[in-house]
Amino acid sequence: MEPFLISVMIAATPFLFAATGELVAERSGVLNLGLEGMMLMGAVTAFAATSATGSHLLGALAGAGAGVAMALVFAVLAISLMANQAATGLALTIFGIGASGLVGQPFIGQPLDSLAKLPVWDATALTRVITGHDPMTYLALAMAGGVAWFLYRTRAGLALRAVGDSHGSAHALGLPVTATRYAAVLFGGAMAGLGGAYISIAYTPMWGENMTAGRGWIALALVVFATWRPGRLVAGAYLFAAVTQAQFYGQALAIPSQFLAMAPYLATIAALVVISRDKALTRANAPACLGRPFRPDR
Amino acid sequence: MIALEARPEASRALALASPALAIVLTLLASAALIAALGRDPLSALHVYFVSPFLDGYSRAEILVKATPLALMGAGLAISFRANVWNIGAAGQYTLGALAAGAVALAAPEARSALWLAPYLAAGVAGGMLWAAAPALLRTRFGANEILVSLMLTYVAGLLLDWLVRGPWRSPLSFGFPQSRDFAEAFVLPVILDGTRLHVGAPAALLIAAALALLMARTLRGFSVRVIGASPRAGAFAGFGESGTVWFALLLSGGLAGLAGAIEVGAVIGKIQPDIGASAGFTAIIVAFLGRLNPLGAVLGALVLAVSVIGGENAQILLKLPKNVTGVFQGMLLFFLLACDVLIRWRVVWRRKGAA
Amino acid sequence: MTLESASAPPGRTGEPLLDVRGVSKRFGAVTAVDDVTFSIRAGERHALLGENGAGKSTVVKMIYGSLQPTAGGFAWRGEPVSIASPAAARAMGVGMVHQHFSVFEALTVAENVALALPREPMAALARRIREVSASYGLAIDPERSMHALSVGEKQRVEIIRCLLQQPKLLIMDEPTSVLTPQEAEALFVVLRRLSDEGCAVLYISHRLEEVRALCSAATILRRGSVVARCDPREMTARALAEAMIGAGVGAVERTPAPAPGPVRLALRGLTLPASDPFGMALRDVSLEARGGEVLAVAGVAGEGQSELFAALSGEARSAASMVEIDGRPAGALGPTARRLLGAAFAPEERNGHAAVGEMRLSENLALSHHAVAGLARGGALGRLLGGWIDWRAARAWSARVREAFDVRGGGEDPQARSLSGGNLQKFVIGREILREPGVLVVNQPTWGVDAGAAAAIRTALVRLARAGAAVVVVSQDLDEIFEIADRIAVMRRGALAPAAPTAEMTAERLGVLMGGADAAEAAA
Amino acid sequence: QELKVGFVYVGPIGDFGWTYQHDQGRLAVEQAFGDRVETTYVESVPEGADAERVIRQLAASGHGLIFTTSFGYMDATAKIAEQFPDVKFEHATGYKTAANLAIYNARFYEGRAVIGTIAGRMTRTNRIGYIASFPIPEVIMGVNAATLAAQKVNPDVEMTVTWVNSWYDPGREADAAKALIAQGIDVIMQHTDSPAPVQAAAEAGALAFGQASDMRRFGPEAHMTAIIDDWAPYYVKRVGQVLDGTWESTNSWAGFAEGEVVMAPYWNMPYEVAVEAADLERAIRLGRTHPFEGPVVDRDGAVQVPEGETASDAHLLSMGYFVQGVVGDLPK
Ligand SMILES: Nc1ncnc2c1ncn2[C@@H]1O[C@H](COP(=O)(O)OP(=O)(O)OP(=O)(O)O)[C@@H](O)[C@H]1O
Ligand SMILES: Nc1ncnc2c1ncn2[C@@H]1O[C@H](COP(=O)(O)OP(=O)(O)OP(=O)(O)O)[C@@H](O)[C@H]1O
Ligand SMILES: [Mg+2]
Ligand SMILES: [Mg+2]
Repeated sequence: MEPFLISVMIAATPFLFAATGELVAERSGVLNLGLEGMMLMGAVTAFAATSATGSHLLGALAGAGAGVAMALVFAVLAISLMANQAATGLALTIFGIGASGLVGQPFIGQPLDSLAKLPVWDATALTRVITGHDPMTYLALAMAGGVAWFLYRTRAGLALRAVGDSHGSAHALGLPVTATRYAAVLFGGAMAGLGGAYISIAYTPMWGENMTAGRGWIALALVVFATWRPGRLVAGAYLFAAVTQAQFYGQALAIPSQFLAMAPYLATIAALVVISRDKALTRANAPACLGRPFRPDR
Repeated sequence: MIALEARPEASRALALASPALAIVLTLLASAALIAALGRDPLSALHVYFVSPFLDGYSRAEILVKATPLALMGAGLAISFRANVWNIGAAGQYTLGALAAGAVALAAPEARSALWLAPYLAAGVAGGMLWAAAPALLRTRFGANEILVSLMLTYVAGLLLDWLVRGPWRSPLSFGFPQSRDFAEAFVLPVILDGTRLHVGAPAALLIAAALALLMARTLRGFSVRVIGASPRAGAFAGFGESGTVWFALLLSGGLAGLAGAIEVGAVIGKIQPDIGASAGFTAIIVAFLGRLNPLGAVLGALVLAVSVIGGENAQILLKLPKNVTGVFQGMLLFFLLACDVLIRWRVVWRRKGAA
Repeated sequence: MTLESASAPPGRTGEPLLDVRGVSKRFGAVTAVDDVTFSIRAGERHALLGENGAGKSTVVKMIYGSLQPTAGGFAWRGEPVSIASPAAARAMGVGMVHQHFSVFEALTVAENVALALPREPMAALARRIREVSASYGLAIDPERSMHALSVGEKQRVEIIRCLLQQPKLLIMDEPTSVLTPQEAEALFVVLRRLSDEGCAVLYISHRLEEVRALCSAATILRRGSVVARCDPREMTARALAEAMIGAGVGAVERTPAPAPGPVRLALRGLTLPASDPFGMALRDVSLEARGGEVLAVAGVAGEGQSELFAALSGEARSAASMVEIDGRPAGALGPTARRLLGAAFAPEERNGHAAVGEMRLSENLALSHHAVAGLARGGALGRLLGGWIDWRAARAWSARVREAFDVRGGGEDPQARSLSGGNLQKFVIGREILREPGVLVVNQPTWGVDAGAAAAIRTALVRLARAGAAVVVVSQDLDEIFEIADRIAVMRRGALAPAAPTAEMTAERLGVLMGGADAAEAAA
Repeated sequence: QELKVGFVYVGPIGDFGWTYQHDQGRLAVEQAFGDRVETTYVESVPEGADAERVIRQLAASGHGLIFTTSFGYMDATAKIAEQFPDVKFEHATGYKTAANLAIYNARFYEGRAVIGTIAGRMTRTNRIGYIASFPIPEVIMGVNAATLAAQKVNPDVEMTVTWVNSWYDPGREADAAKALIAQGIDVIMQHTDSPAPVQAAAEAGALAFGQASDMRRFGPEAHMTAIIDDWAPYYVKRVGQVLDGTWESTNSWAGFAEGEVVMAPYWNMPYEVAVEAADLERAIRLGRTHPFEGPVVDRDGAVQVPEGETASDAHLLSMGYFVQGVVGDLPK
């Protein structure tokens, strides 16, 4: 059980990063389907920077920076030019897969030291599970907590929620709708970049094309699953990671491995249905302006 | 400074011109990229965009490649018009191929071309079945169809994998994952000797034209447009939103299924682990390239097919890596989306201060 | 009638507060505001009048910094200022209550207020909200969620938000269109008290009686330009309206109600749960509308009228027997089937409900006429595709509507969004009336529509009724109700009080029915 | 006259596994023949409808020798070979041949037997883990070869197979490795492309073997050896034969003897174990022994290869059973 839980903690981390960032972007009213592309660019850039500088810190920062750069492209198109957000996000993913492959060519087959782990506190089973991971695992949790604090305890967070709830009203009150959305989308990009960086410098420290293998899409699903609440997002990320990990512990059963591998996807659908059934829950938390472009008259 | 100013009415001329402008801008940007990679941009553009047209076989291949893209893109165009975000055409394609494949594998002795009818119908039904799940979950529970259809794509891929490695594996394949070859009856007729151009290509064009007519002239098409623009106005008009969601998903799913059936029937001839389902994602670009118009999607499919074949030629003739093609497609979509702003907005030059 | 010259504003007190100096605003080719000049003094209650699209909202949005003038500028206490943003306006002392509320449904009252104020701990802010709401009689609980409030309460939040900033100038854009008479009275008390305290009020309303009762000065706009300045107290409402429109305003033609005809629309114990978690459930609603009469459903916004409209139009279904059209059970039918029974509907919201902005007028005509005007023909494709649409016929119909109802603007067949609100409203109502339906249900037929257009619409409604149709008008506008209704029923909390003849109703009684017990107390 | 040699790859050359190794072979051809050859590759060519066009395009654009490097290209290669009789084709891992269509493969199972021996010696828990991609004969044969070899040196050993349903997904491969280790397995082998399992093993203190190339740098303290796919000798040989006109259609299934399957240096094991492994390697190379010498008994107890016989190539190439001692699902 312990190793299972430990691997759940690790497997949940990239989801936590990417989904927390996406949650902030969506709370401001912007749907960015380009997580996968941003994560891949984050992964390749973080790998390159870490192997060039030897510093995982710089690598993670570079990964975040790459995510921001990708998010900026998205923001210009989807916010300033009011392009359809779903289509722009898909374009970002297609672009990110190609561009990361192109950029990553020289790094194939290169090893990298894994991000160092913190010491384990060997007191109880619980401490053994939750301690002893690398700093990014905790950073991801802290970011989710920080986002919760930001959204519900700070004025800027309030303004961000207001912008996602009604951009017209926010503009009439003089809240900077466009700037807020840019900031939220760029933050989402940084977090997706960190999620990708985690994969290429900590989870499996190497670079390979398309190595995020669809995790960005799962992160998107988690945001809806969490009904845009950071607390539920953390729970959802661990839950999804647990279902994913469980298939490797369930292979002794005589079930075709393909069916085990379907489980996380089917579980996501089931969770979505359960969540969506409760209209009040969705309605109270879903940003009312999600996906709708806004252009202030001046 | 440059500013945008609303047009009182969307410009019809620019609605047509914007994809062309986007293609031109993509050409310029990819020429710059190719130059940055140290290749001659002019010859690269020649390889990308001219070489696919230079011989009859390649021209036919453009159509072969474009056929499933056009079928799926036309369906998705309508679905997106209805504000129904079916991202799972790849899964529906797979199910279409599997359902059609089930028919073909059940009739190993089939001779008569009449068999094509149940074969294609099964393909359509398979795609519809897979699209029915997001339709049901959205209309019944409000579950987001983007995520449901996407998750089901993974499930479809695994289902195919299981079938082709388990129950459907051919006894003659030495354990390799592929089904028996389909009987002759299920192979769609080739219409141009010496090429792979099959009847699916003109059929796709006809279907797209019919869909364009449907959108422009029928009440059903009108209802899709109204609901896509405003579900409340649709309800007022008496067009049920659920009905439109079902229509959009079943139509796009059915067409994806048909594309899958045609592709495995016409050019693969059996079920194997890779049946080209990723075209379901490319078809999303195709739909946007075609300005969410079914006939536009045909053009979009041709552009994409040219870029894929051009990309292969670029690898062969110029040794440009495949990822360049991905970057190229991403940029094409970026520019397309950026240019669309011109349809509803006018770019004006304003003096500072007078903003 | 006395229109003063621009140089000699009448009877003003206090220091000059705001000077609007030659302000213009262009939106692309449209000049919404053209060289507008006027000034407001401290403590003054100043009206800004004009027909739909005259530019009133645009002027005040520029004063509040959410739009920037194309030319001209402002002076504040004699000093030229540029108002770069709403924050700058607020810092200067300008507060504004918008025509379309600027509230956030997902947030609490306190959070809604906090967003307009400088940073302040929530607890302290909640305390201040309670203080202000107590001292001005604007009862509101800061902890409540915005979406749970009635429209009147939402407006209170907007006002409290302004008051907490201790404004020198309070702008109100059509504040009373959503209030009961009692609520409106309470608002006037607040506004009078504010101006006594030295705060100027810039007031926009289409209800000219209200303006005459409240304001001491008025600036009248027509097509973006100032055409007159006057003291509204010295003028009749009719004279004000004529100044706005520049021509005689036709009064509503109202022939006396004929003998009651047969029941054409009936609701029998209509009960419907709210479809939206934030909506209102309908409780045992019964009503009979007879041929020949105009039946008004009065009520404050958000008391279930939208739900009632949906249940009547077929957008929401009920048990078959709960709705009857010409004696036939219709509760389980959709809008199209109800239209085929001879009913017609015009919703409140023109953009996105009654009409689709991006579509042409002919297409918008087809929205409600696809089944009833012979636009869609069966053909071989049968039911699946709904038949072929005859777009030529749709264009012809739409041209007839435009001609009959004087719908101006656009070219041959313009997109709906290029029409002004009033013109689109005329199209939306005209589209239904021209069909000569047996039953017509309209929701807020003249909301935000100027006097001229409103009179035309109301006349057409009465005329349709007199021709034998049952016309149900859902409205919050009491003037309108008294002007055209033969009987009035009041909607409150999802229930409908029995209809009473208009002659037996007074505005006060209606107000009490609309506001329930609390309003009765307030009025007492 | 320079010879144009085309390669069709199923993955990106950046997969660091199957395709990467083929591309290393291509580079070796360039190295070996310099100006006399020009090589071309097309990567990530789907095994569906696109393959035929790409292969044809290579043939039509003057390539004299074309290597198609995945099983799924078999039918397309055969079809184009028929249309271009003057072009020579080489298809990897398939079974259709023609006068201008040769087939080739590598006897990776020889390497599997070597790592099975090492694993049998090195495991302390008597449990070995196998991260497997897909249930095809190639993979099944590898599992069985390793299991039989391990059981020879350690009869108590048990082989646990985990399917990841992918040739390449570092995250899943690492997760699978961790799950195996968590279940008490202390030696990991893999038939997937990424070095993630080696990394995971290193991190968990388990032992592991690399795949396709020497992966020692990804886990120096865990990596014992690797089965290297070295296509260079074959490619160089075949290109040379085309250049000097001696190319013939053949069916090549080469292993240790031809240098196509190579063991990476031995690390992290006692000297005696390394010697035993090297001895087995030599014995196989010299044909003195075979990983599938009878008796081979499958999990159901059926004798698949009788005592005293050796499995035929045809038997190996269609292997669809697990031998006794293998734990894990196998589709029928
Ligand atoms: N953002 C905009 N873009 C283009 N035109 C606009 C815009 N806002 C307003 N207009 C135009 O400016 C004119 C003035 O509009 P405004 O909203 O100020 O009128 P109003 O006097 O407030 O009307 P109402 O009584 O209907 O509220 C209208 O004719 C409208 O067409
Ligand atoms: N963003 C915009 N882009 C283009 N035209 C606009 C815009 N905003 C307003 N308009 C024009 O201004 C007209 C009136 O604007 P406004 O919002 O004041 O409507 P209104 O008459 O007050 O109606 P409503 O009561 O529905 O708001 C619209 O019908 C439209 O033609
Ligand atoms: Mg206005
Ligand atoms: Mg208005």
